[in-house]
Amino acid sequence: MSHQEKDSFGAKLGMWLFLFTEMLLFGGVFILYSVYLNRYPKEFGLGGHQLDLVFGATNTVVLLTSSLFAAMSVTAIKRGAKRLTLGLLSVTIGCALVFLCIKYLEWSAKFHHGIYPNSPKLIAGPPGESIFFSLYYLTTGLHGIHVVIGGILMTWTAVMVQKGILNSTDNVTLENVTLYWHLVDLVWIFIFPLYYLIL
Amino acid sequence: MSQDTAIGQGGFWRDTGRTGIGSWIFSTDHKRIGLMYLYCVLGFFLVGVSLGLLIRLELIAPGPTIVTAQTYNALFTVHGVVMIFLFIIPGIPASFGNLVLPIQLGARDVAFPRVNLLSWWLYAIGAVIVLVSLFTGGGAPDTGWTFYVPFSARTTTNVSLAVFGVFVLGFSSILTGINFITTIHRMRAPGMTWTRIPLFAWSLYATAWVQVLATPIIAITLLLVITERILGLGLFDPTRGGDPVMYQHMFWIYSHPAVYIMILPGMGVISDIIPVFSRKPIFGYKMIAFSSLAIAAAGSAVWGHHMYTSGMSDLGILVFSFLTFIVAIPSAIKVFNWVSTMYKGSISLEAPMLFALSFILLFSIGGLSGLILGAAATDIHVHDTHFVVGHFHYVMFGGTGFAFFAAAHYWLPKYYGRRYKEKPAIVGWILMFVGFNVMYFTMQVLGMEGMPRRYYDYLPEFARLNLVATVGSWILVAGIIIVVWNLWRGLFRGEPFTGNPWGGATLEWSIATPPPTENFDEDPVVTHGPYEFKGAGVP
Amino acid sequence: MTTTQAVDPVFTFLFGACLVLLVGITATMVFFVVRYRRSKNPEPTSQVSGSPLLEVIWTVLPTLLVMGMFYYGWTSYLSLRTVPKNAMQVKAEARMWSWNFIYDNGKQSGKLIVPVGRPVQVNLESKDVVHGFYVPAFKIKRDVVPGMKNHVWFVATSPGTYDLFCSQYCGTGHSAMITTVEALPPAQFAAWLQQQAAGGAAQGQALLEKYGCLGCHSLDGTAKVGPTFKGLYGSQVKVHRGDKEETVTVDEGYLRESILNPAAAVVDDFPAVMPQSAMPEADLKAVIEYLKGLK
Amino acid sequence: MDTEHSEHILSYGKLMAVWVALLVLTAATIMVTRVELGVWKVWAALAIASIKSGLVIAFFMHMKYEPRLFRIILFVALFTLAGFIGGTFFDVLYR
Ligand code: HEA
Ligand code: HEA
Ligand code: HEC
Ligand code: CUA
Ligand SMILES: [Cu+2]
Repeated sequence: MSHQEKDSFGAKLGMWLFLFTEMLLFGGVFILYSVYLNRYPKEFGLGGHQLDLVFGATNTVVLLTSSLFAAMSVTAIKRGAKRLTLGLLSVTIGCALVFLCIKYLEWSAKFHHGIYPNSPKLIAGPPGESIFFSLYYLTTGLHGIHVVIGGILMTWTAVMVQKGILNSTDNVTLENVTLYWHLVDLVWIFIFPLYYLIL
Repeated sequence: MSQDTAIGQGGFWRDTGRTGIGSWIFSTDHKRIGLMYLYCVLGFFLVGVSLGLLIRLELIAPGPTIVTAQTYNALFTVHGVVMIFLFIIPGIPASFGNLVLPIQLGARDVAFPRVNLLSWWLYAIGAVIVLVSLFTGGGAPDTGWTFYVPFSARTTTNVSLAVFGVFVLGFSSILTGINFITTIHRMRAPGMTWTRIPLFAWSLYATAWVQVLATPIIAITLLLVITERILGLGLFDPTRGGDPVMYQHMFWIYSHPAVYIMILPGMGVISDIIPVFSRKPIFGYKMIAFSSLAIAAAGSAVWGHHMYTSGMSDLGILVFSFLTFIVAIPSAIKVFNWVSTMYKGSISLEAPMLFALSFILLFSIGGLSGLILGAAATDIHVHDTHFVVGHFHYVMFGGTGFAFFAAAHYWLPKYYGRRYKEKPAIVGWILMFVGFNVMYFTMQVLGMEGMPRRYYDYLPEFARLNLVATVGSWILVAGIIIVVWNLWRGLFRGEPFTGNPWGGATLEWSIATPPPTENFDEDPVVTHGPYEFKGAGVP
Repeated sequence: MTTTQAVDPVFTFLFGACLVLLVGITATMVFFVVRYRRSKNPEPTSQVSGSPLLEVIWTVLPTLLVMGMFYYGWTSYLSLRTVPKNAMQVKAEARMWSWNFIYDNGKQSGKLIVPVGRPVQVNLESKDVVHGFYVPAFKIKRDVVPGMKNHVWFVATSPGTYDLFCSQYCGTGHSAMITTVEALPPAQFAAWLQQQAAGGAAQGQALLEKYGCLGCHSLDGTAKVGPTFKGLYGSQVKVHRGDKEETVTVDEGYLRESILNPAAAVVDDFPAVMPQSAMPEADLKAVIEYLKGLK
Repeated sequence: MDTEHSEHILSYGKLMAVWVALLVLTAATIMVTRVELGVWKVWAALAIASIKSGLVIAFFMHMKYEPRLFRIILFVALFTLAGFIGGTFFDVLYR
């Protein structure tokens, strides 16, 4: 009865395969980024300087911290500390919310300055600049969607931990969800320098 | 089971005690999911071929014949989208893969049965979205299945919805891939070592990797087409600094590897059928298994050969042309090994074998014409002509399509417990084979003479050959109708099919017909390779 | 060397090699099926399941063969890319769905007129979507990509008319986006090139060509993507204006509106695909005068 | 079938240490990119980002304690992505 006892190794393998698809999904955007950076270095530079380093850096710290808590929650559940697991998960989810709020502030500031996809200002500007901001919105938007999904999944697992469905012996679902969360972090680790720093 | 109207002879059809639609669309049994895929895929195949028939009818003579230019453009677009994304990509892996793979490995189901069901649902939802897009918004998309920008960004037809449907289908494909890789790693029965895995399973393994690693790129590309249309991102819009050729790169980064998603499972089917009907071990097992992986790997690096005329750099053409020729080598190895398997065998020409043998021939014609396309100088002339159309119908229909029918004749009786009649199958096969060549070989000649593809109307000098091709399509129709009707009738009302009449040595032939829901009463222990016919209960 | 001379031998070589392989494989297969069919060979007479030597052979030989194919294809491709020094320059403008060729002295033409024996470099520019410049007779093809500078070259060795197709799918009128290459003896070509467009009717037609109208409208009564111009003036046409159906008699005002604002009134049974055109007033007048005269 | 690997539980201390390292590296990238290094700052920033992601993958994502299969397939995926980017650049750099 191979499918009745849980194969946590198989579940993790499946999760990693899924993470690869996510990596390649963002990889597609990075292909475009690298090609257009190569073509419009000056305009990308100008665009990059209009992004707010403080927002970007804060969000980096927020995400790294949330990743830490997510990782600790796995340790906690394996050690059987249910309350602690729940606490750590809540902090992780909290970080996700903080991240989204900051992202919202950042985007609305840009919108305020007339910088949004297809805005008259971008259409009038040099071609590379509109490309830069389109890529910026695309990448951070796609990443933002992943943060939202990650947050929802995290909440769902927290409920399962609460109900005891996930516990010190059966916890591969929690592990997989945190893997997903770390991937979201990983992507941001690249977005941050590419958009906020090197230009 | 005395009533001869009963579907199947028991097994998984009956043993859960549940019937009715709910026991199917919410079932996590890999066999039921496989059959649901099979019906959908076959249904879409018939939709697709009907559209193909209309295309040929329009092209029977120059000038307007049955439809307008706009309708014609929608016809080949929908024909291409249906055939590629709804028929041939899920075709063999999702239907026969699901039916056969777990049993061949000695497992009771795939690794993630519920994900498997989700994958079918995504397929159904994606298909519905694609179909809805034909009748809503600005009408059926008219971009060709390649959705090239800037045209796809500015046409007023319902491209966004169609593309979104394809996006959903991509997820279905990814989930199937993840499932199969995990299944093959984790669910093999004791004794099923890597060198005892049947070659069909090996080919699914290679396919699954392509599905997992390449499909996300088409997902993001299609998302970009949608955002381009709705938000005006301008990433491919030359007036805003975008580069239309970058779209082509992203599209083909997926869509070339996708052609190996289409053909590898077909090759796996052939590798399983030829030894059985020759009663001889497959020649060069390891080379065939390895060449599947080699095709998957090398095939991921040759996408640029679709873009020789696009204005790509000459260095790019050099590299991509070189790699394209490299991919041909593992295919050649497979062909030589298949033919050698028959040497001194005991060859029985039953329907599955006939389809398998014609696969080798048709795939070779298609593949060799692929070499003409891979060489830079010659591709320039035949690119975007009916030569290319001929090439890909040879490999897709002559290859995968014929493999699909081979698999249907070989495996389906096992799952229904009834079989088709042999004579009509052979008559149908002959008509298909003849009609196929009349139509597509003629199209290759047309391409050499310079007739561009996606042409609603053409110059009088192409009229005669187009007429021949259209007549060929009618012969092909006749064949397909006979084959499908014979299968259908046979599976539901034909002679009982039990035991191991073909004499296969893979695990699916060692269990009851039709297989019970749990496949194996107790975990099998594998003691011999998949093609050791001696002592495998072969009559 | 002409482009055809560069490409044709590659075709011969590749087709030849493929034919040999195909015949070989098919013959072997048929021979095995006949020789070892079950009625004749009820039990397999061998159980070989591999042969390292054979497998190495049929890995190495195809590798050598395909490398040869690659190399030959590549070097010949290079001659398609190496434009001879003395090549004449012509600009090709592609738009949905017509071609316009512009010569160095400003002369424009809907057909590509070239001198025999002199290489021609065609510089490709697109006004809208991707098109493809394809002349089967010279075995050349190149996409016309908006925002990108592409070119092809060829040389016509004998006078004559050769088909020129749009090879890259570009919408409803794709298959109508065809014209011809006309190769004239050099003297005749020089004379043609110097000829100035005369006034009146010839000028009207030239304008229609220049603005790409003839990609969609014919002058001879056949309906293409749009209605024909022949006999248009003074005729009655059914149009819908927004949701309203109406019948109008074609007069100057209607023509003017149709050209400057095509979406305002769309002729029944035709798609609303006509692009807006920003013609200077003088050209517009000339076009309308010309259309009036088309009986 | 592969034998079940022994479950490894990471200590909180180790995770914290990784987190501190990540923060330090983040600060380092910001610093590196504020000085004028020309094109090198792109590569420096990417190198640091790679180290950071290496840490996340190895510890937060447990890769260090997983069987070899996981590392092999991760490599396959990264290699594929690199191939896609590299192949595209054969065109765009030499056009
Ligand atoms: C099932 C799908 C499938 C398969 C398997 C293939 C296989 C191959 N294809 Fe094809 N191809 C398509 C589907 C497929 N293709 C589609 C759909 C398109 C068009 C897309 C579009 O534009 O709409 C296309 C277009 C296409 C092009 C672009 C043409 C153009 O638009 O200009 C090229 C160019 O290189 C090409 C090459 C090849 C090659 C070299 C192979 C090789 O893998 C073939 C290898 C096989 C053999 C070589 C034959 C068997 C071996 C022997 C008989 C032994 C002897 C051989 C040797 C010694 C080498 N294909
Ligand atoms: C698997 C893939 C597949 C298959 C099987 C086919 C099958 C066919 N295709 Fe396919 N075709 C494509 C994939 C495929 N095609 C793709 C991807 C394109 C490119 C699209 C693009 O350019 O964007 C294309 C383009 C294409 C063109 C080029 C259009 C152009 O460029 O202008 C043409 C033209 O002849 C054509 C014709 C046909 C025909 C006649 C068939 C036939 O095989 C059909 C013959 C069979 C029948 C007609 C049987 C019908 C039977 C019934 C209806 C009755 C059944 C009844 C019962 C069961 C009771 N196709
Ligand atoms: C993309 C194709 C296309 C091009 C290019 C094009 N037209 Fe049209 N034209 C159409 C279509 C389709 C219609 C009918 C639908 C409509 O009225 O919009 C039309 C309608 C017209 C009409 C009204 C005809 C009638 O029967 O009432 C006139 C006049 C006209 N076009 C003139 C021109 C001129 C002058 C040009 C060049 C500047 C031009 N067109 C370019 C497609 C085109
Ligand atoms: Cu222009 Cu096709
Ligand atoms: Cu390809």
